[in-house]
Amino acid sequence: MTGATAHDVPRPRRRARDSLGRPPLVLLLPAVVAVLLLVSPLVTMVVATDPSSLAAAAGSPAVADALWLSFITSTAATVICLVLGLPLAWMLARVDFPGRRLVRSLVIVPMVLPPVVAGIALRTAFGRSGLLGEPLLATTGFAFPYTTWGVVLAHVFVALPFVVISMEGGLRAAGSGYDAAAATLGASRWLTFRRVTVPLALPGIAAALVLGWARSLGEFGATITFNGNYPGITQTMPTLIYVERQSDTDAVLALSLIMLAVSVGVLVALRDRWLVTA
Amino acid sequence: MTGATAHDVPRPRRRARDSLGRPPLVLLLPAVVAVLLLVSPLVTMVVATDPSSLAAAAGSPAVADALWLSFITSTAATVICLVLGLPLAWMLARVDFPGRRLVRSLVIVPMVLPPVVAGIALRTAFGRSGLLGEPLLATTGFAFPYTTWGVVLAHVFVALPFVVISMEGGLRAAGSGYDAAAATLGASRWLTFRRVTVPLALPGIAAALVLGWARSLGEFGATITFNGNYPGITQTMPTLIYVERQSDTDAVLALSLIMLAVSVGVLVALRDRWLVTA
Amino acid sequence: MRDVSPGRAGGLAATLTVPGRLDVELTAGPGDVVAVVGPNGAGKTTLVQALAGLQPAAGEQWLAGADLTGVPPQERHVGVVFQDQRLFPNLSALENVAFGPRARGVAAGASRAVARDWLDRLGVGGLAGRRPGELSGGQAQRVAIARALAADPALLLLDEPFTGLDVGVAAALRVELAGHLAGYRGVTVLVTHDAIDALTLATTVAVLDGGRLMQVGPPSEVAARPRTEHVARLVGLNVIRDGDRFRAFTPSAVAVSLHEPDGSARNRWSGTIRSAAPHGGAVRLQVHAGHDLIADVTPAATRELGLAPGRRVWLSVKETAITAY
Amino acid sequence: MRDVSPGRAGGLAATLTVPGRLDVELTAGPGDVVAVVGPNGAGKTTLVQALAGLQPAAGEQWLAGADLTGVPPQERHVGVVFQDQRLFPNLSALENVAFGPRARGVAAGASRAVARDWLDRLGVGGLAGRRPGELSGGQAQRVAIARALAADPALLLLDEPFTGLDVGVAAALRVELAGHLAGYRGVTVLVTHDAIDALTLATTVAVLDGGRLMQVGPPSEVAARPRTEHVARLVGLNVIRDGDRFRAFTPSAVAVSLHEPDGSARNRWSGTIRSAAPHGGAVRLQVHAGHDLIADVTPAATRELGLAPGRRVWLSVKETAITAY
Amino acid sequence: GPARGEDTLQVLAAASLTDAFTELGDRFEAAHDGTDVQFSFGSSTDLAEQAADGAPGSVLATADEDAMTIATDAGAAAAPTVFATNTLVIVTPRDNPAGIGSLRDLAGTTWVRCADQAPCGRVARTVLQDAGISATPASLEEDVRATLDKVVSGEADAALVYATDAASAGDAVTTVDIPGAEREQNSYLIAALAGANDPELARAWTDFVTGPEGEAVLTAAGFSRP
Ligand SMILES: Nc1ncnc2c1ncn2[C@@H]1O[C@H](COP(=O)(O)OP(=O)(O)OP(=O)(O)O)[C@@H](O)[C@H]1O
Ligand SMILES: Nc1ncnc2c1ncn2[C@@H]1O[C@H](COP(=O)(O)OP(=O)(O)OP(=O)(O)O)[C@@H](O)[C@H]1O
Ligand SMILES: [Mg+2]
Ligand SMILES: [Mg+2]
Repeated sequence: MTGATAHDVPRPRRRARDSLGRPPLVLLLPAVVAVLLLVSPLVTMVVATDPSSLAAAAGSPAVADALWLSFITSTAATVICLVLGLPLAWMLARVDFPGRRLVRSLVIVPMVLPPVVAGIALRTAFGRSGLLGEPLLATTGFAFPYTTWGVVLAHVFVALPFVVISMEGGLRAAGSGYDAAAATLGASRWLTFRRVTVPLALPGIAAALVLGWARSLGEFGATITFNGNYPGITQTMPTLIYVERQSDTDAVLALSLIMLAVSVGVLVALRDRWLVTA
Repeated sequence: MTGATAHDVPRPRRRARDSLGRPPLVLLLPAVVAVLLLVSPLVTMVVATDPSSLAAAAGSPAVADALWLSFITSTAATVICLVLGLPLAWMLARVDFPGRRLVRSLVIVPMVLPPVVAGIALRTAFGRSGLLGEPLLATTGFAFPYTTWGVVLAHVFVALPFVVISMEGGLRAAGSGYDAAAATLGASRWLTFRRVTVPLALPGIAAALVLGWARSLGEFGATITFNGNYPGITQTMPTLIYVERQSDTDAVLALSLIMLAVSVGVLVALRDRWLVTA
Repeated sequence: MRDVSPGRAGGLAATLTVPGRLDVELTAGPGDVVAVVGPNGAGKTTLVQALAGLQPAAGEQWLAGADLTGVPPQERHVGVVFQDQRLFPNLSALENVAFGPRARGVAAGASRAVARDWLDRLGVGGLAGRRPGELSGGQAQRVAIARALAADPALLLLDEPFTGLDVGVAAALRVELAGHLAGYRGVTVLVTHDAIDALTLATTVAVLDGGRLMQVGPPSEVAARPRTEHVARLVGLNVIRDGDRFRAFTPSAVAVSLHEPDGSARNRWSGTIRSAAPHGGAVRLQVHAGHDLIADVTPAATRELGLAPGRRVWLSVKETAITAY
Repeated sequence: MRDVSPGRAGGLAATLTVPGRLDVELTAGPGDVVAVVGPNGAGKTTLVQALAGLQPAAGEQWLAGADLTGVPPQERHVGVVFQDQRLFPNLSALENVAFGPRARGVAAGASRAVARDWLDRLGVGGLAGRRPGELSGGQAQRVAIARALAADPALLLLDEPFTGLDVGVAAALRVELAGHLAGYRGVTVLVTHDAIDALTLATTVAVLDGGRLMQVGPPSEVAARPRTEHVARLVGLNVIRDGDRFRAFTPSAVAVSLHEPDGSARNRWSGTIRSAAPHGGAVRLQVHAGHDLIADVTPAATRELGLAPGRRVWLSVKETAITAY
Repeated sequence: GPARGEDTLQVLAAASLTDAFTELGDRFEAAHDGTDVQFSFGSSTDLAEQAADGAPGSVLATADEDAMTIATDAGAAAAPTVFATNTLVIVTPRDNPAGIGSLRDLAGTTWVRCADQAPCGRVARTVLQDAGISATPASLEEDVRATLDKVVSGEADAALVYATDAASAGDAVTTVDIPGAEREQNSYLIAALAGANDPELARAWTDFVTGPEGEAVLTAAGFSRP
């Protein structure tokens, strides 16, 4: 039997450049407007920032602390969103259980909550005198509020719905035909999930995680309401910016720019490693 | 030639119940934890709400106004996100233009901004003395701040990145083979977009719009910073809740519950019409 | 369910119903190769999918003594070559084939060795590292066959496994598969549109039409006495239905003339030539004469009579050349 | 580009190179049907995709007087039947077929009428309202063909259009297609693994192997004097390469015996039977004797000599039965 | 809660006290060797609720009485004292483009004040009522800082804010005093928290804030004596 051709076929390095011709104006134009809309405030913000306050902010240890805490907590929250959210998204996309629609609606609800209300809701549940928090404190001595764990909890609560809904969209778009093929090969649902479902939905999953990370990085209302604003423990970049705003508007812009620069750096690095290949 | 079988084949009413067996514990467990995590604060919030304040809030005309304004502005923002965001997501997913990665990173940036900072950034651009807003005011007499248009602008700025990134994930997951097929049939990119690309990525697009709508419904910081808070014009539900919070904590829970109930109602109705079929 | 004994004993016994698409009762002993033939839309793929547990179907199913009714696909020990291949796009050819053994608990190294072996046997060992998107249609088809066989299933379901393969590969693969199936104690269900497959590989031929089994029997029996137009065409026989009896004759028994034949031959038809194509040493004419008939004539006769598509001709067959059943 | 005149005049002229996969120069006049044959992985689909503008390729391409080099697919007026179908899953069969006319500016009602007509001609008119996911493989294939034809292209690219079709439908479709192509002024490129297609539908056969054109010529010429093992197998000839000359003989010219034949016949080989299958009225043996050879014997001889797979036999051919070229 | 050294003083304070308290914190640390003063700034309501919920902290300082009541009702704080008051003023951008010289001039301009639910909004409403002004603002801001912000950023022609905010904005704004505004003052309250891990230190801080040094810093920031 002949199989491979005689000569070596080189693997293409990257996908071929799109060959379907120029994008039409009716799509190009709104896309450009969208970019301008999103970018112009950022540009004017940079213009409006006093360079000296930027230098001062960049050198401040409080800023370094807050930045670090922001990244730690957002990343932790994103990991938890992945661990909890992907299974839930999978259940919503692939398993036809009774009450699925209700669960999906319940999952969306926290998205609609203004952040401060999310903080209050978290307090009623996990606060030191909350319905679940009180027994937890009584039995283990641990309470979420005013701790870094509390910050992570608040971030997860706020970001998880975005992650789940977005991941579900990705899983549905990838289709379930390959799941069936894997099943006929004897793969358990868990193996199928790991080796087939997730890799195929990877672009959507990655996008969802970026959403979740960004949402949690910018999160402020729920965090400050639920956890207060303790430097080094619960003071993330957005809460630090809130405090600075009380005294120095210039500093706010400077801090925001620093936060932006670092986040964009992280995202670009991530994209290169994870998202473009997907 | 024989084609159809002689007997009529009934179209299946709904997709067959998933037949790949019970979901594994390793996925079921985290999914249940995720649901509990998201739902328990909502339940405890309901428990903590004073029924009499609920009745009072439900009857207040200020609440009705704010609720109405919230839905109007969020829906308008979602429509704009669709009109501007879908083309941009398509460009990012399908057109290999130079600087694509940079554009994608820039689009993500506003997600990372804490909402108040987003409001400040909008002000530096579109405020009455903003870089673009000042000439706009001088030439047309129109300014965004303190108007309902300003609220919509703030919502779009905050929600658009979520919508774009999530839609891009959906478009990528749907694959581009059908686009190629449409092109060979003579379809312009615009026709292909309408008839093939978008319908195939519909689950992802719908999920993205739900995200955008919910994000903009809960949006508060950017709105109040950019537009202030005036009943009937710029006072959305979240801003009403926030100012109410300074005087009457009970009312906050009641208002939040009302907002939740209405949003869930809308989402469930939407799901039935749009999302389950996709 | 009337008779499930073969299923209980080690083979397959199934009664499957998918409303409007399938309603069959199928049994096969261990080692049997059941060729399923039938026109497009007959329900062949539906049957395969139902046997695999992918298509919800009412009824019962027994395999090698175990009741498979309601058992999810991953616990059925089936191996499926899908009509649309469904190779995992994210895995290499090797990983695709190793997937089955891995899923059944074989160690990674051993699975890869098995996979490599199967890819070699199917002539695509050199493409082990490629993703499905980087394979040609026929190469992908071979990987799909390797994947199904490597899982070492108790029930092998092959949905048109030789489509898209070039003639040489298809012939070689038939030989390869025949060798494999000879030593195989499981049950094989082979969907095919090719008479050669049905005649050379199968122990039983099952003729499906409109979701129902029209005829089941050994290949020689079905080929000699087809009961559907589809099988007649498949094996290259002319079959005419006569009440509930059938009359069959070979294409070479058909005489072709330009004018109405003399004599009393009651078996004669007038019609238009729809196509003429070389067939073995002869030329095979397809003639539309009420129903479609085929006739083999010599190349010389074709030239002399000018037997080209569109030409009106008379066909006749001697009564002695006709088998009635 | 050496000769682009046919492309300039109204036909097709293309020089296409995809590194490592394709390097061909192809010309065809208006109305020509080019059958592209070749083993799996030869580059047939790559050629089709390059002609359609979907596969980036270096080189030039002219069609009906227009330079297509670098022109995006939607402006090429091609019609493609993809090897993997690619019917739009969100549209009904009718909408799929009406898509092409619509895209070319035909009014909605007229497009649907055209689509309905094509579906009827392909025997799937009754399935117009179904989504591709609700069609069988062969039904979907027919819709895919209808979709490509309904677009009324200047260049028709058919990548294995008859795969998955049952024999009756395939035969009918060949007739239908032949009728359509007879009145068609565009160029058709037909990828096939079936000799019948190449011989009955094509005006030119192009033999592709390893990305290069090995032989181009009229079907009868290519069939009579194949220059690749693949085509030899395709048309059922034995071809032996002898330096840069070829020696061909038909399977019926091969004598099979169990013992070494007497006499001085210099054309004799010993080998093992790999398969035996009915072929026309004869039984076709595949014998592995260094290279693969085929021999046709009578069913009677098969029985008498016990010619079953695994048996060692001697093959011989008289020198007079051999064509050398 | 967060583990703190014995000499750490945790102060929960209204956001409007950020500048004054940060300064006082530095001075307190200098005067009490080895003591570390940590602040958690936020909205008075948030902080009071957090104190009531048992948030770590020794002292709570709120920008109004209602918020402090939340903490005292919950038993988290006791015996609050008023340590500063604040008077309403008009601020305009430095060049005062709308030419505002009194409350009367607000009509027809784009001006802002706090929402009625916020402490500064209650004061502003009373002051406007007393002066018989019915001009509608462009916005009812969520807090006084946001109100000031609108003028600083040039988004409003005028705003009603506290004298302390006007002072903190420095050159960026022009301040116009409101006659009779001192009758409607806003009170800042301070109280040691029941959960303080070092009550002595908490008392030292409240004494320090209400003492002469506190008075000096607070007055410099624009606050009045109660
Ligand atoms: N999802 C579906 N919903 C409704 N009808 C369907 C669906 N899938 C297939 N069918 C119909 O069921 C019948 C049997 O389809 P099946 O795919 O089993 O045919 P098949 O015998 O495999 O045909 P082919 O030779 O074309 O592959 C066909 O008429 C087909 O149109
Ligand atoms: N995306 C790709 N990247 C690299 N190599 C590829 C890619 N796609 C196809 N090939 C290789 O290019 C060669 C030609 O492939 P092509 O699909 O054109 O073959 P084909 O003649 O159509 O074969 P078949 O009869 O199996 O459909 C094959 O060896 C194949 O493995
Ligand atoms: Mg099928
Ligand atoms: Mg191909």
